Amino acid sequence: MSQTTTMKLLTIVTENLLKEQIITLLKEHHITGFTISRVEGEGSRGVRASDWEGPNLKIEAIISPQGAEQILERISAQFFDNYAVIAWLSDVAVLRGGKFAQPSQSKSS
Amino acid sequence: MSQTTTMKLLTIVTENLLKEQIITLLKEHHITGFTISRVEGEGSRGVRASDWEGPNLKIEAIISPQGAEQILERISAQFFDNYAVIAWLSDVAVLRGGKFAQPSQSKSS
Amino acid sequence: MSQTTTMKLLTIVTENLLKEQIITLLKEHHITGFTISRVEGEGSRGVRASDWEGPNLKIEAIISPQGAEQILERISAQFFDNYAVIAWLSDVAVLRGGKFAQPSQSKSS
Amino acid sequence: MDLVIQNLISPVVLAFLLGIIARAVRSDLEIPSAIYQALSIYLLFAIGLKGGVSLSQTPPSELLGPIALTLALGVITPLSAFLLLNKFGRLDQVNAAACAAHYGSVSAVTFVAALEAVKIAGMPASGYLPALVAILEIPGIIIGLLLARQSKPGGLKTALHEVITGKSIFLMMGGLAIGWACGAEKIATVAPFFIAPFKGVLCLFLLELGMVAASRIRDLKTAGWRLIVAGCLLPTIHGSVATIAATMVGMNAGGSAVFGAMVGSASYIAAPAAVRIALPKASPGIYLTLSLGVTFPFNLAIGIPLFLKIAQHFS
Amino acid sequence: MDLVIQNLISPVVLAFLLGIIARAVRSDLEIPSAIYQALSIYLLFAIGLKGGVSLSQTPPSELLGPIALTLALGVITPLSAFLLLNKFGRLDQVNAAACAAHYGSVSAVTFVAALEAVKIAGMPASGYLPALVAILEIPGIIIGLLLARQSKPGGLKTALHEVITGKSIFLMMGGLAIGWACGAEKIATVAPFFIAPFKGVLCLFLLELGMVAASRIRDLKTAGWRLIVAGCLLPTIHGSVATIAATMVGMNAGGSAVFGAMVGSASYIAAPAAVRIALPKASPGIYLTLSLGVTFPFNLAIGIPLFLKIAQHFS
Amino acid sequence: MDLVIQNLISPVVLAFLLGIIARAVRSDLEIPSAIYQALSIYLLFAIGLKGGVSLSQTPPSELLGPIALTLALGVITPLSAFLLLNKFGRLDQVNAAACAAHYGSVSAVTFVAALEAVKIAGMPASGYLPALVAILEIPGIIIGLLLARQSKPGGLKTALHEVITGKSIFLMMGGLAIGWACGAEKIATVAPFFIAPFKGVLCLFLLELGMVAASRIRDLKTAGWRLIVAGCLLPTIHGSVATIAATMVGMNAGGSAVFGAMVGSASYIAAPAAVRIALPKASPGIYLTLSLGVTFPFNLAIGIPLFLKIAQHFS
Ligand SMILES: Nc1ncnc2c1ncn2[C@@H]1O[C@H](COP(=O)(O)O)[C@@H](O)[C@H]1O
Ligand SMILES: Nc1ncnc2c1ncn2[C@@H]1O[C@H](COP(=O)(O)O)[C@@H](O)[C@H]1O
Ligand SMILES: Nc1ncnc2c1ncn2[C@@H]1O[C@H](COP(=O)(O)O)[C@@H](O)[C@H]1O
Ligand code: NA
Ligand code: NA
Ligand code: NA
Repeated sequence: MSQTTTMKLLTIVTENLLKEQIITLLKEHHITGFTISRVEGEGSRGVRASDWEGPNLKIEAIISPQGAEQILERISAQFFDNYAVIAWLSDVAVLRGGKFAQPSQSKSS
Repeated sequence: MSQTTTMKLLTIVTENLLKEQIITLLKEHHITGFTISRVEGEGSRGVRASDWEGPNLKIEAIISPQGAEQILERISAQFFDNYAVIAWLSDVAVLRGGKFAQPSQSKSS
Repeated sequence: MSQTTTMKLLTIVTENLLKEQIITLLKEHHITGFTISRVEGEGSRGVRASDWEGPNLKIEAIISPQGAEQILERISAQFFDNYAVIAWLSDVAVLRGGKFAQPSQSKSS
Repeated sequence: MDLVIQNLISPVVLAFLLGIIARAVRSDLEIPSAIYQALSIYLLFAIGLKGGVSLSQTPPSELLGPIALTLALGVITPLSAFLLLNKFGRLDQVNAAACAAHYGSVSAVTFVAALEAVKIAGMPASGYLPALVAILEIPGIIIGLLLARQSKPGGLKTALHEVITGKSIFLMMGGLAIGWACGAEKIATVAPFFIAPFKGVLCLFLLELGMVAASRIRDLKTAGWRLIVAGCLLPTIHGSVATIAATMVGMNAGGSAVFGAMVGSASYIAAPAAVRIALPKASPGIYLTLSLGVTFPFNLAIGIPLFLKIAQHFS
Repeated sequence: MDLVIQNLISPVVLAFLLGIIARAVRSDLEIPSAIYQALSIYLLFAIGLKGGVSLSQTPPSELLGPIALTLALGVITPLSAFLLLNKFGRLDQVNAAACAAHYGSVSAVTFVAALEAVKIAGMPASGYLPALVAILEIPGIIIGLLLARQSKPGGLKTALHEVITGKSIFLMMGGLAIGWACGAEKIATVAPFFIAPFKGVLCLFLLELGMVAASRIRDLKTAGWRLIVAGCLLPTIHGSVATIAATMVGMNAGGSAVFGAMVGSASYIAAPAAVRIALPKASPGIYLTLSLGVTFPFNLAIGIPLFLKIAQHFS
Repeated sequence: MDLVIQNLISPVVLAFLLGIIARAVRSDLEIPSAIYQALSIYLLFAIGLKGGVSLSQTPPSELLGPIALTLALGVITPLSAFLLLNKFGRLDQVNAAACAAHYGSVSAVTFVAALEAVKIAGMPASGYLPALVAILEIPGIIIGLLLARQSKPGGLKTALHEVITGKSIFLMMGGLAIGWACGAEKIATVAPFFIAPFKGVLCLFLLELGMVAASRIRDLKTAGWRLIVAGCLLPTIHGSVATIAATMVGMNAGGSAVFGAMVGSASYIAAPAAVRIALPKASPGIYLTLSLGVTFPFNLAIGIPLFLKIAQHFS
């Protein structure tokens, strides 16, 4: 009965400031959802805007393997040079992979 | 000397409300531990109970590969239809894999 | 154009108390950065120092595959026996893998 | 009308408005989740404490009428809400029942805002009302869940446990018990923390609530006009009936108006959690939008001054 | 007996009880970790501030006796605790030493509860006592670690650094220094935040502490009766001796009782962190259960009124 | 000199120092991020509220001069800061512009510290000053961004939106509006939360700010002496000029000194966010170190008493 599908998990660590912009970018690629954690971090670039801006964010999204590298590249092109942002992809297995392939297919509310 | 074992990392993102139920389910499968982060999220299903219920939770557990898909299926069967829950599996390498294979084998306190 | 490199994601879950020691250890291995989340957890060893010490930490670092298992072993040797610490490795794909390979190569501030 | 405006131009109501504006202009303001929870814990516990002290000063005989009335309305209001929402609002059974649980229960913040309003109007309410809030929370939710007639096996029991041990009721009852056991003199030692700053804390809380309500208000489009009308009718009917009934069991004018606001209000703290557990198929997009996006602002702006007028008239 | 009950029916003690009940009925109440830390920071800093102001008003000569006594007891109490726990309690050397560090140190909350109790009993303590708390924190922990005689190489030094720069001592000492430097008049500008609401904040803190203690109390079964008895004996002995000694170096009755509660208490904030660093092999399941699950409630309920009685008798 | 020391020995300044020491001795003290944000929200909103109440009591005619002066200085100070930092400080255009935006804007905490200082010196400032803070925040940032002349397409507009809807300005303006609409009497109901404990909350905030500043101060080495000198010259020049000008448009001595501190200060809350958005290539390591690591402590220790002296002389 086990019918897992392989999907990609996209993880982005970014300064709080870019939250809206990155979510907008993700939505342009029709992701079906995302999960955000508040994190702290240290990187090669040192400090961020200010504490008042809040800590870093880690944004995770399960996405279909097709578009994955493309999203990664857009994030890289758009943000890597000027902002404290890193991103990576990994393989994950989910049940009912269909849920993550197309946008908003199962609005139940 | 490097003797890593491959295990599964089970990640569950769920509304706060289900915390106890999911932990109970995991314990029935004899997991040896878990780690919980407080996260926010957006998914296909829209809103959750209320802010007062607190944000979403991300529950991570290193589990042995054998039972992994079975746990995933139980979570799916029990919660996916009615609640804001998603879950996925990925491969991880740990040292001393034995620690994660059986329940409570090394109580030291 | 997609030129992702495979790196290792090292994840360490530890009691708050060890924060400085583990970061020091990681820096000795020339990691280029890390991301910390505050988490709660339950494991085989039961309780930690006290709530006042704060919750557990999850430290994530993208590192080059070469040194990866060695770091894992050092953490294991140094902390596993006496402290509430677990760690694992997984494969991730990043763009511009070079960024993570050597220490502090691009100080821009 | 002057009363309405007097009621609206208050730090608490304007803070709620400011929260709505924050979302409307897409400000990046946000109250951290831990702070929101701390504010809620503070408010519920403080309401309880204050009520407990008053309770310790109230002769039990004076409470019989109000308690009986509270229980009666706790049974009636979810039924009327169910009927209205099902027939007029065209909600299916599960969603109508879910909303009924909310309208049968109480919004603690509406309650506190009403307390303020009657105080400003120079007609202070009797002190035992917070005890009634706690009493009113529970039957409404139970009736609501029963109306759904299809909660999961064991769902009602779990939900009941959830309501009673749920942090909202638990904190309010706990505060009530402590306030009652300690009495006015001993509670005075914690008054500079729990009593004096109460309204200021409420202000911050409403700032956040405004932001939450804003996203609910945005959902109104999908709710449809029938539900919006129902969300205004229900507090008007429930609140007016309750106010009049309260004057009859002998509450003073201020107390009757607050009682009306209580009964007219819809819970958005205790009920949603219980409903989510017992009726997972009901849509939070409906019951939260109604209670927080329609009925709560309606009561703040129109309900409370209306109940005050009615109370003055019937006392 | 009446004194015991008087002492127990207070917002602070009942809040602790409410926390225990919350866990017992499996309520979903939880104080977010960030809030718990904020409450601790507030309390420790405020205790320091208040102490610093009193210190600035106390002639140094008056302090010599109390300070000498504090240092002496800071050395003696971990030794007696070690002996009792090792011989009677049957703990191995490491665990007995870990507990000894806790009993040599102070529980700030017990200290504050005692301050309250003597104030209610109409026998206010002298103001310099918080300074003694800070002094007592350190030797106890050092002796405890030395007793283990097997802390990791450099463990003692790291642990000492941890204790002194650790946030508990750091905040209390920092508050003390600021209070002392500013004096009563300037501190009055921050009094509406740090002094007046103090007891209310303590109430919330004890609510959380009750929840934490509840899980400790559940661990009592595994602890065994010997340890439970030891956890009651130690505060009784240490506290009684300290109270009597305090009356002898000239403290007033209230101050002596508070001093007894201080010495009789076991740390659960500063000591656990230091012990965890220096003696990782010691089990938190033992030392936290003893200090938070046994000795803290024991002192709240029985210790403090007992020391008050003794102090009244010997003054 | 005595004035300087009087100004420095205050709970607020010493708390800042304590924060710096905490980092210097590597204490594990940390204020949770959620608490830091809550403190900021509280302070900004409370400043606004207080200002709004005063505004409601000030005849508009009295405001014309101060507002005109504020706008003028809001345009001039970023220009002078740019020139000094670019020519003397040898910063490139982008970084000089980024810093200019900070020096053109205001540090709310410096403002509040100055309010305190003049009150202690017995020369209270007029109440409408918080309104000027809000007015001064915006032009400085705009000019700064224009000076960079290379912000991203749409960068200025996004940044402007960010500044105006950004939580700092939004909260202060929101508080201002609520305070103004409610007036003194209604705000009195929330005063025990927003007014009385204000200075104590500020104390905690500065503890955290001290810890943040400490890491900035460590970065001073890399900043170079030219920048450090500039970070002291700018507040001295801006502040002195503003103080004198303020006495000329008729502000009282206390108000003029506070106005000087305002204009002399550099923002580290509103400006960094806007600059980060519009000028991502500018280095936070420079603008934050200057504003928080140099100019803020400089103003606390030297600037404020200096402006007070000047104000006394010219009034
Ligand atoms: N090697 C790494 N592993 C994990 N997280 C990292 C790593 N490098 C940077 N980060 C995170 O990404 C943020 C921005 O990094 P940077 O742009 O290099 O300053 C940091 O604050 C960290 O949270
Ligand atoms: N594609 C996704 N990637 C990551 N997290 C998701 C995704 N979809 C949903 N989530 C998380 O799961 C929760 C419930 O999702 P849903 O049941 O689809 O509303 C959301 O609040 C998110 O935190
Ligand atoms: N199997 C597991 N999966 C995920 N996290 C774990 C697991 N076991 C332990 N942990 C985490 O590691 C911490 C220490 O575990 P332990 O040393 O086993 O008590 C726990 O508090 C958990 O946060
Ligand atoms: Na109701
Ligand atoms: Na002790
Ligand atoms: Na300025």
